[in-house]
Amino acid sequence: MLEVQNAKKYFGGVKAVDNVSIQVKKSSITGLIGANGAGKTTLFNMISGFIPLTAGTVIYEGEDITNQPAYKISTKGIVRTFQTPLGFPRMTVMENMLVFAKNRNAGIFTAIKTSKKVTPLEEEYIERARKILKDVGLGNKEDAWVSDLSAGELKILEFARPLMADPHIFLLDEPAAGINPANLNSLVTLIKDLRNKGYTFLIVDHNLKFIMNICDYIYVMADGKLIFEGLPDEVANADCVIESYIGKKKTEDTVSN
Amino acid sequence: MESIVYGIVTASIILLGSVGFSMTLNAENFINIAHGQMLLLCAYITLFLNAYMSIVPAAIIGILVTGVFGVLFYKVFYRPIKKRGAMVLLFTSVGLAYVINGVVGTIFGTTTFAYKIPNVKEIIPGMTPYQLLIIIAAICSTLFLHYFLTKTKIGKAIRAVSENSDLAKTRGIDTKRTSNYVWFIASSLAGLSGVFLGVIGSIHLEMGWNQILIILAATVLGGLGSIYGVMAASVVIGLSMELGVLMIPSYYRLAIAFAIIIIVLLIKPDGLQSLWNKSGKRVA
Amino acid sequence: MLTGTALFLSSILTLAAIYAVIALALNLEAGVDGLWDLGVVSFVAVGAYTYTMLTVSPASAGQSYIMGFGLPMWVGVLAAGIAGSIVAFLIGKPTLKLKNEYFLITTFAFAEVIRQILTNERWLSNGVAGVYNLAQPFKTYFTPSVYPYILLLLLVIIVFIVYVVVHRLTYSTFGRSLKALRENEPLALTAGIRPDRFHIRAFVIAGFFAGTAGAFYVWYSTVITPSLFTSDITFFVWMAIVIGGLANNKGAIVGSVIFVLAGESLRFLDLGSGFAVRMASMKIAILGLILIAILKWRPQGILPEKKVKFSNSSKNS
Amino acid sequence: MNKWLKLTGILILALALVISLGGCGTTTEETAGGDTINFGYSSGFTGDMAPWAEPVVNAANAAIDEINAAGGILGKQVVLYAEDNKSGVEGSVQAATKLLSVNKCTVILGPESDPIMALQSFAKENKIPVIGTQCGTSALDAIGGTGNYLWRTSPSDSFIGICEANVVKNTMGIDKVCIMYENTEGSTSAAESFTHNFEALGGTIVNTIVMSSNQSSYSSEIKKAVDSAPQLLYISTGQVVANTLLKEIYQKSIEIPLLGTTELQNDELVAAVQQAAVGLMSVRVVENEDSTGWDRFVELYTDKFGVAPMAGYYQSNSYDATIIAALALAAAGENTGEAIENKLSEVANPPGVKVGSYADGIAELAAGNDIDYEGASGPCDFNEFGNVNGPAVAVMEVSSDLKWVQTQKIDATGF
Repeated sequence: MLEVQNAKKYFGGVKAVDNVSIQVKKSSITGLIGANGAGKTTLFNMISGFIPLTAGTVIYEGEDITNQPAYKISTKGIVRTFQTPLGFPRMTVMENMLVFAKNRNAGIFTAIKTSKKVTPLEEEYIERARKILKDVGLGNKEDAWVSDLSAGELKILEFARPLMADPHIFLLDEPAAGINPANLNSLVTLIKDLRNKGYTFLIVDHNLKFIMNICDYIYVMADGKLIFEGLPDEVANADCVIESYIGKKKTEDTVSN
Repeated sequence: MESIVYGIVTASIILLGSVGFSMTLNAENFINIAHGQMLLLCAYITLFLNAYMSIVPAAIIGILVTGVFGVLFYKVFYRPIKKRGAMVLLFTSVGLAYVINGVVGTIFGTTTFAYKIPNVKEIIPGMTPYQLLIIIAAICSTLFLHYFLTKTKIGKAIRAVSENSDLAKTRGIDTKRTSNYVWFIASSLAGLSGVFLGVIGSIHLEMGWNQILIILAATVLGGLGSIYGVMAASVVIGLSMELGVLMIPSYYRLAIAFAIIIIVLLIKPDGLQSLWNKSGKRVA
Repeated sequence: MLTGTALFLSSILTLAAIYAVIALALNLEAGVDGLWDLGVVSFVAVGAYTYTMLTVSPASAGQSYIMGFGLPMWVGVLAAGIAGSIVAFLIGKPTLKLKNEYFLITTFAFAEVIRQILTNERWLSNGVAGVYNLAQPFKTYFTPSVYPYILLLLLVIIVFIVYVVVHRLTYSTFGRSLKALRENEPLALTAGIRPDRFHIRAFVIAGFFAGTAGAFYVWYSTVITPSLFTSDITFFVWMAIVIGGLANNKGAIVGSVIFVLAGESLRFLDLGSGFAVRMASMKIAILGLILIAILKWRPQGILPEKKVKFSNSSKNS
Repeated sequence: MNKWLKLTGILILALALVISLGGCGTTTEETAGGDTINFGYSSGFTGDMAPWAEPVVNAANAAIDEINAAGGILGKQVVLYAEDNKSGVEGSVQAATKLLSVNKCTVILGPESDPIMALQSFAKENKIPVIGTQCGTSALDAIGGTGNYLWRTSPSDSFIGICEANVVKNTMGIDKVCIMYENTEGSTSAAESFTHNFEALGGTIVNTIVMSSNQSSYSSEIKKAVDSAPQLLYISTGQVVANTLLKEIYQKSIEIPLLGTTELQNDELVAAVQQAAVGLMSVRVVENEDSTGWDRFVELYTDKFGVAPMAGYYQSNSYDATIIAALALAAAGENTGEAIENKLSEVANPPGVKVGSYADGIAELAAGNDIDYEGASGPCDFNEFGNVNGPAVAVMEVSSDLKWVQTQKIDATGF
């Protein structure tokens, strides 16, 4: 479904991503792990069109989408989330949902001519948004400012928003970061549910346990290179992973504390 | 050749006004429009003192008093609303600029003034001792700031605060104290610049407004808060104004400066600092 | 006293209405969309000059300006708007990719360059001397003593129209996309919103209304000179929308009225002509204090941005 | 939508109310006089013209005090309302509206070039004479005068230009002049007038350098000027630019003679630039025979404010305008703008008994005589367009002890 071939990204002399190839199969949950600075997010940014590739190709459903602008890639059904979910803070939850509805190119002149606050088309989207919000458990927050939501609610909204646009594949950047264990479980359920409905996931995370628990297939990156790939069990037991990833993580933790 | 000298003099005047502005922008993350009025304030305080003493002690006292005013204004007007974001701070500083300008106008009236200083002749074409002094002051204040911010303990603290004030707080840096230093130094430098403007030209109520625009332009052109960027920007603006006048009618002097700013920013959207600072991170 | 005050009041309200039109335009680009445009006066200037050049009679001896077609006023107003849009497009196309402060200073620089050109190019618009004694709309139908009220009425209607248009835009899908870009551009990208296209649209629409405001400004002053179009207008309108409440269209109008009223009502603070000059300075200080006070106690403006609710939308529409 | 309809309805109603109030006002306005006679003064207290503001308002107040000391006009005291026109068009409209409608002034004194041009239709429609006291713009040369409600007591740039050109070309015998002017309305108008007249007299303008306002240095501009090898530099700028410019010219030891516009003829400039002002020349309009008007005014003003007035600050023009308006009102015997308008020419122009003060004027008027006011700034005789010309010009120069002194007087009737 989504294929990255020999992707490279150099910042000046630094090889942030060096010749990485990955594959995401339809209706799968694919994980991507690695220490800070391993190049995961850079890879993510390249897939979603936020930064250009130095070399390599990104193929989505047989179409070459390399270096297409982000807004274009997202309209193809590839949605991504961000490490720190902010949403659109000074907009309500409902507005946040509606931004992702597909009618956003409604003309300016139509808008000027329309005296109704809500058009019939929007009515449909509002209904849809309500249903989604209800499903994810934000049904009572429709009119809240997003800036007033709790961190957990923000995370959930992060998932709910893209559902408005019928995405095919989610690119999740650290979904488990900053989430308490209880919420984490519901998150796992949510992702698995969505996968069962036919959605595809590519997940970047630190949290090994979370990744192992949820993913069908895992890629491991270190220093911009792909160092291992395989099923969760294989990854858990691979020496190079433990050495490079877990080892590094420990030193990092001590440094930052 | 003479034009280059003129350009350097003009650049020094812009630079002197901009370094302090750049410092507050860097440390407090907002555009302090009242900075221009600090120039005015010091020029008038010095003018007042100049009636009783000679210009040098008058200027020194004036500059120190202006520095204190800067800290005071920060404490009274800016710090209480710091949490409310750059926009509110910016327009509060506009309000403060009106207040300073209005109060000075009420006290001194609207006519133009000048310091009691001797007239001087040029020592080389385009430069009198006064202008030489301005160039020296501009270079010294830049060097001083560079040294202060990178070498001294309090300077390092200021930089830490400007990069991440929450983190700096947790590391035990007294952010209130560093802010006081920032405002004192920035306002004093503004004051110095105001006195020099009065020395080479005259003292009048519009001087603050006139200066803040070119200061803002130089700072943004330099790349927001980068001291080297501001230096480069001042030189670019100064030289382009003076050399431009050779080719284009002189009434477009100001337009040339702004045209250069437009062109540079369209080519280098992060200002001049991006020329040597690839990562886009601010330095000093 | 009362009638005289009413006349004066109507005159300054007319001015407030003109600023309100510019403020509404700026509010769309700066409040709803998050563009830090410090050059909004350039649209006003170009609009005003386009209007004047199209509607006046040809240049007489001692004057020099282009065109002078003597076209009807309404053609001039429309042309002013279009000229504003064109300038907005030309400025916006290269500059909209710049970030906040850089955009701010570039638009400011453009406004200065445009004013310098209007100041110095004599053949274009009669230079600093400007063009005098310009006509006002429907003037001939009313006696001079009533006319100020007619002009005010006309401008109130115009403000109302602009308000309706900007209001509808703000709460349309288009406006929502602009808000999304303002709040979180990367996230808006993932919603498939194309920033350059939306920004330029907002900019051009703002240019249109600010351009027409230029024509109204000429109605008010009956004179056009480059010195009318300093950045004072930009700062003024910015303060109006910040005081009124960024991204609130009613706030833009309220802010303009309050700011003009605050400034002008200080004229009634009278200590006699001997102190008049010093008082003028003191009034500036008072105005500054008012601005600081409003920002301190109402940092979101007098009318903060409204929450858009759909929960009982069927009843509300 | 209903809400909007309601809102519009309310707005229109409110406006209708205001209009009807205003409509009533117009009927009462003509007769409303009150216990005082109100004069308005509109000038730039803030902005570019601010340096002139205090001196001119002071001068008008000096005149008002004199009028009131002489018993006021028609037995009523005169009150001066001074408003800030912010040195611009927009402020001028506001200030004039306030003076007219709130303060019920019957005459507006003071506005500068741009501000007075904005009042062209305002003055005529509201029948309120506007007398500029510090505007030189040649745009006003042919649109004022009786029935047009625009006047000025400061000489037009066109007239000053003729005088300056004559002085430079014929008296000084100079052929090559370089012009340096600031690109503001006032300065441009003066420079253009000089250029036009100097060339008409056969002189050559070797270069014209236009300067932007508020620059910290004009070195490049000065260099350009000097390179054109003129015999004289003609300088037309505001105070602020003049300060910087003169200092720099001095610093460069440039020995070319300098002629400044009348506006530069003031003591603040000399005090500010000191030695750099020595030798700066300037032309001003004076009486032909030895008139006491100026000297009397100097004494009066100095007594009151502790400093001497200067020609470049237009104080005498401001003073004269106030006195003329008061005399016109007294002559008309009626406190309306229209009445003043119709008498302005009459009291200021010959024929009539020459009077030099308000007290003399009303005495002669009471005696039934026609009067001809001779003021502090000159004879103050309006031509058909409401402009004043002078019979003679004095060439002023800054002496080495930093004083403005009159070096010669030239008969201007032939210009």
